[in-house]
Amino acid sequence: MTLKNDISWMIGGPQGTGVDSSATLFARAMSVAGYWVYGKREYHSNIKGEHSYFHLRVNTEPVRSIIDPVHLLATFEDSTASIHGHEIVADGALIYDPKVTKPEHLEIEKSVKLYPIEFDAIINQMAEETGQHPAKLAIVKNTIAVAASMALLGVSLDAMEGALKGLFTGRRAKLVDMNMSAAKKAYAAMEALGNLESFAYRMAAVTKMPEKNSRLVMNGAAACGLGKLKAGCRMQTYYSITPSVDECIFLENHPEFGALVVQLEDELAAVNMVNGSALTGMRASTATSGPGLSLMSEGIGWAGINEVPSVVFNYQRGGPSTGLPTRSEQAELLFAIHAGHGEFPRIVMAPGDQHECFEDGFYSFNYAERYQTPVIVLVDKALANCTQTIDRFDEESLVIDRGDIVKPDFEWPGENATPEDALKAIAKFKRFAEAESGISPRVLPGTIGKLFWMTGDEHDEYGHISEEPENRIMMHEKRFRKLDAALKGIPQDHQYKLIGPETADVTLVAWGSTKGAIEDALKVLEAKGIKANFLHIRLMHPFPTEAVTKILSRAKTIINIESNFTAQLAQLIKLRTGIDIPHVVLKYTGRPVSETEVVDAVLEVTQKKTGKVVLTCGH
Amino acid sequence: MTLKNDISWMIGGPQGTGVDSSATLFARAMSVAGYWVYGKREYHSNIKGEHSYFHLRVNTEPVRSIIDPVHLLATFEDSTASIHGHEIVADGALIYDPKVTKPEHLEIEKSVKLYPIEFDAIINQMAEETGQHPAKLAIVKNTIAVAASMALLGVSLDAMEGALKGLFTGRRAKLVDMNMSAAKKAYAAMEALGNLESFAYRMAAVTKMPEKNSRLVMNGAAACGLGKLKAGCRMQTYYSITPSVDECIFLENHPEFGALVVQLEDELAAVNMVNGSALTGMRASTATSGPGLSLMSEGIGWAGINEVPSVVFNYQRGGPSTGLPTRSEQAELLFAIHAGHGEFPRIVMAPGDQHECFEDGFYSFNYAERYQTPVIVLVDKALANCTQTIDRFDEESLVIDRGDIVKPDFEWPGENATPEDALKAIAKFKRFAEAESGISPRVLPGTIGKLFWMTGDEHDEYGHISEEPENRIMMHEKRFRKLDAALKGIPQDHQYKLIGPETADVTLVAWGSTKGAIEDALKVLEAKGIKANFLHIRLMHPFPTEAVTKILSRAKTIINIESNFTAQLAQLIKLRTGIDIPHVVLKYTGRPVSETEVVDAVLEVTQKKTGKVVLTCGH
Amino acid sequence: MATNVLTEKPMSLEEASTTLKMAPGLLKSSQLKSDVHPDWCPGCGDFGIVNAVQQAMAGLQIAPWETMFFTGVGCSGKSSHYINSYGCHTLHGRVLPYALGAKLSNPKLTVVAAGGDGDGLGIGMCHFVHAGRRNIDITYVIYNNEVYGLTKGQASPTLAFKSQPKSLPLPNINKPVNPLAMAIASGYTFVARSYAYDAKHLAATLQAAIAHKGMALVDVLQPCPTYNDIHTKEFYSTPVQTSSGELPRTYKLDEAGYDGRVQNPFDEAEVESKRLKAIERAYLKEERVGLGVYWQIEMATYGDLLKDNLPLLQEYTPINLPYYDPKTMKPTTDLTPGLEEFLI
Amino acid sequence: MATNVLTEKPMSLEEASTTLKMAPGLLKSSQLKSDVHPDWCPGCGDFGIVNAVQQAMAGLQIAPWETMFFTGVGCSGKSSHYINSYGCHTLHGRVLPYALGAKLSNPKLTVVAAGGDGDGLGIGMCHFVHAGRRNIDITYVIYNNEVYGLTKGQASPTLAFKSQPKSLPLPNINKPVNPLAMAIASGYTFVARSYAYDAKHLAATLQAAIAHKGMALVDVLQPCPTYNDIHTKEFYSTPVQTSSGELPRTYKLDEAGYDGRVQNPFDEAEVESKRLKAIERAYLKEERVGLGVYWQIEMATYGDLLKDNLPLLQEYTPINLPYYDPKTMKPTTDLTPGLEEFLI
Ligand SMILES: Cc1ncc(C[n+]2csc(CCOP(=O)(O)OP(=O)(O)O)c2C)c(N)n1
Ligand SMILES: Cc1ncc(C[n+]2csc(CCOP(=O)(O)OP(=O)(O)O)c2C)c(N)n1
Ligand code: SF4
Ligand code: SF4
Ligand SMILES: [Mg+2]
Ligand SMILES: [Mg+2]
Repeated sequence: MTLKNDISWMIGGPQGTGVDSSATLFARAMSVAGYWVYGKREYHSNIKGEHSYFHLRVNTEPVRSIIDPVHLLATFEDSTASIHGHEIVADGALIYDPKVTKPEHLEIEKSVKLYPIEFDAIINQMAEETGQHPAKLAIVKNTIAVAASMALLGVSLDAMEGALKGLFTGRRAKLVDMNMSAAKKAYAAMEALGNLESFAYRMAAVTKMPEKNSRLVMNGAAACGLGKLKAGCRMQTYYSITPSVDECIFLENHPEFGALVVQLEDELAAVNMVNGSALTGMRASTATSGPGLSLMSEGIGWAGINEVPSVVFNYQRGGPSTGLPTRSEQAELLFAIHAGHGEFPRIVMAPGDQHECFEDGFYSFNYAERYQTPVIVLVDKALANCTQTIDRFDEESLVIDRGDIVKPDFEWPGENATPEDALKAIAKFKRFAEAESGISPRVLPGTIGKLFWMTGDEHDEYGHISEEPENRIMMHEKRFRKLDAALKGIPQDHQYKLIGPETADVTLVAWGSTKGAIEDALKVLEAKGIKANFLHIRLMHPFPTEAVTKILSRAKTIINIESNFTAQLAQLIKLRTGIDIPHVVLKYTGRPVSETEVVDAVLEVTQKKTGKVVLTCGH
Repeated sequence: MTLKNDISWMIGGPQGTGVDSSATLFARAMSVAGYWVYGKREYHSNIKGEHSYFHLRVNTEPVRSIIDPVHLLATFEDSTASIHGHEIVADGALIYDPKVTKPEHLEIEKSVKLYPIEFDAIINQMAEETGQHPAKLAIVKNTIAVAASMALLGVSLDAMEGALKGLFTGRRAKLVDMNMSAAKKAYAAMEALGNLESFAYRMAAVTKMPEKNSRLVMNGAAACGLGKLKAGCRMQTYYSITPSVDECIFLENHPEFGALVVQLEDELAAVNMVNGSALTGMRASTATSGPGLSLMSEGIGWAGINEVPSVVFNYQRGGPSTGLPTRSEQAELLFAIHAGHGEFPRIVMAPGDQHECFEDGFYSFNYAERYQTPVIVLVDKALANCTQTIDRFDEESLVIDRGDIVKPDFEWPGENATPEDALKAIAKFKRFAEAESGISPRVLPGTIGKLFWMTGDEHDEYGHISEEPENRIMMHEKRFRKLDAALKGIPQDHQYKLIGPETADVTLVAWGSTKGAIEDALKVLEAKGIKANFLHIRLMHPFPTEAVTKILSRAKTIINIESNFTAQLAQLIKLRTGIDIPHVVLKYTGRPVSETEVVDAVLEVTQKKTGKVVLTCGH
Repeated sequence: MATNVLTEKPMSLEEASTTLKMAPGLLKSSQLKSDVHPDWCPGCGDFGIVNAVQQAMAGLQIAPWETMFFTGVGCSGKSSHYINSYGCHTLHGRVLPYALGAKLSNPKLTVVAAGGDGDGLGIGMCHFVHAGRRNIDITYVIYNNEVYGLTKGQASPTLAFKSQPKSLPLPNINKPVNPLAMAIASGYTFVARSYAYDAKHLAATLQAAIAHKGMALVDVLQPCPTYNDIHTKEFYSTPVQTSSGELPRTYKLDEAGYDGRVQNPFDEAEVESKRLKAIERAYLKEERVGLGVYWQIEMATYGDLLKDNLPLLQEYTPINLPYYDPKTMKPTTDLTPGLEEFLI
Repeated sequence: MATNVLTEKPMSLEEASTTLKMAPGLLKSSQLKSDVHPDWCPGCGDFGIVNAVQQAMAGLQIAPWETMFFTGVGCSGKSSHYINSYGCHTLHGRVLPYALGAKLSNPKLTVVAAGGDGDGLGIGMCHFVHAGRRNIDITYVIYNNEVYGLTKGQASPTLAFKSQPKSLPLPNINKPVNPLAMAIASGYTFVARSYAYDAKHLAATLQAAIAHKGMALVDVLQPCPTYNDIHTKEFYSTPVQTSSGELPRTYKLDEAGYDGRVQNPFDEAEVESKRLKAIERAYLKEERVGLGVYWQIEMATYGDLLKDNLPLLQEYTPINLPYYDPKTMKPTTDLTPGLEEFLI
């Protein structure tokens, strides 16, 4: 059998039985072995009991998405094989516990190889060796399934040890040995089954072993959180909601940065406290998901009219309403652009992968402060909860931009202060002064001699309420000019990226988390003789209309791909550029788009000129 | 002097001094005299003291908007003449109190006629006659200003008496005499000034006196309220906010209909209580304005996924945030269409005048129940607070449509019920059954033998939570099909109207309350040799794409007119039809668009091909 | 005489306002289980609560098709799907506006609202307090587990100061709210506490709450074995050492001689002293946990009061107010009183 | 040693946490009036309140440029524009999240929040209660006029049951909330009541509230001559017939022998009995109106507690936490502790 560079692995089980940890262990172990991993996590809105699974892909080169077929399904209980068995490809494999799973009852391909592992036997043996009660050892089932998988894939257990050492530190370091013992037994049990070499999906070794500590096995939520920390965000408010809460939990787990992570009574408090914090000069943000964004609409508008640099991360999940709370969707693009009554400028960004999560975590604050306007960053569950091996973040090139902040002109003289000093100290300042760029110099409360006011009402240059028509026109226009400034000032690669050749037969267009699947699909398409390139848009508002128009005008067949029902990006493109994209590929099951689906959809469109392809893969 | 068919009258004064009542009296008196009136009200976000004014137009034929020039400015205190004096046209007139206003200090046209009225003298005389204290009589100043105006316009005081009798009924009937006494003295005082006939803007009599009680002097808020009452809306929740609160106050003032008008703790309670009420089968609605709509986004989405016929009236005011709370704007079109996270069907309607307010008040419930989906009706402050003489509403043609409601199959047998009956009585029902039209038969809780469930989560046909991809696809598509059904089922004249000739040189496009000014302007433009027609769009979502495309495709010069900054209707048209309207006329001072402005803007566009005209008239 | 909107038959105001009571024994509590399998964690107190709700419904023999169970969002929020009555799983924090809107509209429905402590006392606190100001005849059940279960165990508003259950990375630095004191201060007319695993007491308490005419709160102590390792089932079943020896953790207020029921609601002195006693009891710092009725008073409901302001309601319930002719579908509302002020 | 973010000079934690006190007499209260003309109705109690705020500020001689006055939306909401300090007119019902966010971020600011009874106790009730759970060092002033002034006189949550001021078409059928009892129950550490036209008492009360370290509530009875014709200035100045003869409507709690201040916050018995007394006093049904401090207790503030959870705050205030080099603008945060778990 030739060794493979790319395999697809899945593990599943009831929520709360360690599916997650198994996947993390597998991902880290394979990464330690030098591979690159991408994994997606699927779970119900439930704490314990409902079926959940992790679908991972391992490659000798970087990968960013899953493929639908499963080469190796690892199970440690009965439900997963019956739910996912049919997804195993011909010549694929199933690892299972013969005590609970009867392959003859499963709906699987004939050619699938069966690897029974006596989980209980291994655990009992460990119990005997250690004197521990077998029930206490049940948690190593995950490790057994992972180790057995590694044996079958032909990857040495050394990598497992490295991974375990990374996972279990401090008080938990003693778990390394216990798990290694289980892993070794599982590995041996697999080898005892014999003929593993005949398995069709054994992994080739990586050609170049990456340097130690040069990479991360990372999820999107933590990548956003790290970007925020690097940016100096030290005030994160939240009201817990899936999946945004993962970012907050990550931040709460790191009190050493001194960041206040304040759990509040609701999302109204969360967004308005961010406004109250950001107006003092703190870099402040909140993270929420759909329902929370709805509740935050009003507060975001206040930041807009008061030119306060509040940052809101919205992790999209399946909607509408409570919807599919633990599934993914990209259905809040048009809402984010229009959220809040009345009209005000805002910046809407959407990272497409974990590096962009980190960057947007960082740059959202620069842009918020530079343009003195709220920034909404649209992440989604797929990106937040995926696991990926990536290169370390580039921290060197980062520069903080606090925008135009006015320093005090003088200091309080202290005890010798005269009444004149006092008067000077309470002089007022035109915080909202007319400005060609739309950006008025900003004063932070606490500054001597520059008093100003804020109000959600239309206001004059000092911030006092004004209903005068002339002032209204001036202020409204001034604020909106900031969008022009932003479009000029935000670097091109933060606005969009054209991936692949300059000219192509097919141009794929997308935003946010579908980036990975499409990027991966480009290579497959190329191999299939389709010359495609990919426009990934990242700055959703203000919209890079000119650039997008230019790129799409010269495109031949344009295909828009996104995870929603109403093709929101296609709508936005039509609205901004007038270009009516003739082919849309949509998915609204709450499950992320795979490389396989992108390839198939592009083939369908190019062959049949289909106007709308609806994707349905994934349980 | 030739008599005029159309004059423009203004009265002003500090908030709380009776400007409103003066204007109502004048409007009613002129209407009693057979004229047609349109008036707009301007006031600050303030209870007492800030300047407010009412600008009215009187015509021998129906009018729907104001013109900017003022022919007659009536004042009873000092501020109004100095603020508005310059708006009086050449040969216009100023009525004033010489004790407080010195015309020589005013910035007015030389040719303006000055009519000093000794308000105090009249009041003192009344005090003598009645023995009342002059301070108690100060309130008749309004009546004096109105009566003096009528004298100058050449309209008999009989109309005033009729108007007063309409205004003061019951306990307050005795006020009629007091006010008539003041009116007569004012009328006499004006006549004593002599030569009133020489005034350039005396009114011609109406040619055909309309039948008594055939017309209404009405505002938009009450028109909406009356429509709701006729529809059977008996549950109106609210959290008070300008200007929507006027509708609620109107309803509260009419307990005789039995409608529950429930003032709640916030807009979250308001919208969700409407959902809770509407799901039982009540016709329930709420009224709010901008900030309230932001807070209601989440609740509207719940109604969307649960197919509950909740009706939300949103009275737009100047935004963003608290904005210009007592001024008008049309800046929540795109927000209303996209409000709420995730995707769900909704109907968005926008009445253009008071008849349409009444109709939408009525039909919004029919559409909500027929399509089982939330309906948002976008009114605005201009429409809510304008005063207009209109024909009585057509109540005869109205028919209630409750949609597809399932009746119980059997009755509870009472005392003889068996356990089998009990089981039948708790049988469950597929409330959300798959349906080609998207509309599943609806059960009202309380129905025997048809239990179902509701949830904001994606759900199965019984309403139980389901995260299954196939079910999701079915439900999401089913719900969205209702939009197609609505577009087919809502009659054309509730979708849009093409006013004026089928073909024209200029096609004006607008939505909502600018309708009146544009309709009025058509005639003026015609007189100026410009053949224009007017597409007024009323169903904003789902959008009548086909019809609009057809009309606009054959249009020559298209001009889009609206009261906002970002040309939201033009955006929507581009998004839906691909047509990029080359000329936009925008106003964002919070003051409504006048006939004069429309005429001038159209002239400017036709002459100079201006891409964007920004309107600024009105204090 | 109102007309039943569904059957179009005439019905008295009494009929239109009261849920049908079935003959005793016609429905067993087991039949009030829906066919949806609860997906709570093993050992979750929520099982006990839903069981008790079903028992209370069966005990009262209220018609399930005239009963509507509303829930907020959280683990607790799923309860409505497990009960065989009309069920409505609303939005996080908004269960009360839904429940109150339904009850006001159709008083014939027996309305029970339920939800988590985060749902009701966190994000829902504004409605919690204001619901007390309107004595609408519903029952509100709070699943008090001191955590946000469904979002993985963050502190709920009832979690004690400085407490750190296993799901928290750092100790809680917020002071807890006291749901009983809050409810009494807000005007609830029935305020009780029970415990998820005291099946008998809980069912009886719920039955009393549903039977009570007015806004009733039942605060149910609910172990969450997954995230709250402090107030576990074991905690509640561990006896307490007291001066009078070892006693069970929970005790019944009435057995302890406490009676929170106002005898004469028109006796202001009694009302005020009982209210204060109830608040004192709610704040009582003791190792044992008192279950039972902390406060109850009979007062006019919001529905009663509405009749003074809206005379038509003396004849019809809101949902039965006639507004169209079911034969012709023509609206029947005569707008004259509303048009008068505008007519010319 | 923190650095002043504005001047980039080093400052101690003490300096970074306390508003500068100026030399006595440097600023007169008249200089704390901004040049915006208040547009309240003649005779509105709001004039008195803003005056008293200015007097309290002058009395304390806190630096106006280190003071921020936050308001909600309503007639009362305009107050921030009339005061010469940093001013922030927030959203209806949301003044507390703003004020708390600012104070948590920059403890050097003296933060006062103010707003209407509708703003704070209606739409803002959720924040009102939860603010009590975190003892953050700000002062919250409620303008209690029993109506929604700016939207034309609808009932506010403090309007009495069955009351019908001239602005209401029908009597109020909601029971009122008691702001004092609510605040005490929610955990506020200073709870007082004053009256808009008792300039001296109000200024002194505000001064005490601002000086108090922790979450302070001042409920100010505020006549609204335009809409509330029941509790007018005349009402408050009309003497009351009592058994001890004719007495002024308002009286001072301390003169009546009531002391709501907890002497020893660690004495649980004292705390509980004082708390109960305070609630009792808050509910007291009497014709006279008691002004003064109902309840006060000194406790660790949220800021203090945060230091246990976030050790860096023992050295820096949040806004002074260093995260970049002002010369190069390079971020200085070392992400290592956050990256560790992901490194391969
Ligand atoms: C507006 C909104 N914010 C946040 C959430 C996320 N959310 C779901 S359940 C929950 C809390 C659950 O806690 P609790 O109400 O105590 O119920 P429990 O799960 O403990 O029964 C939250 C915050 C949501 N669904 N909606
Ligand atoms: C979200 C929202 N809802 C409603 C309003 C309208 N509104 C403005 S002021 C006000 C109430 C004012 O009453 P109160 O808070 O008591 O202040 P007062 O005017 O009496 O000082 C309301 C409801 C608003 N601005 N925002
Ligand atoms: S997390 Fe807690 S509350 Fe939720 S189901 Fe599990 S045990 Fe019950
Ligand atoms: S309405 Fe009342 S509260 Fe508002 S300014 Fe006038 S008197 Fe004051
Ligand atoms: Mg809970
Ligand atoms: Mg008020």
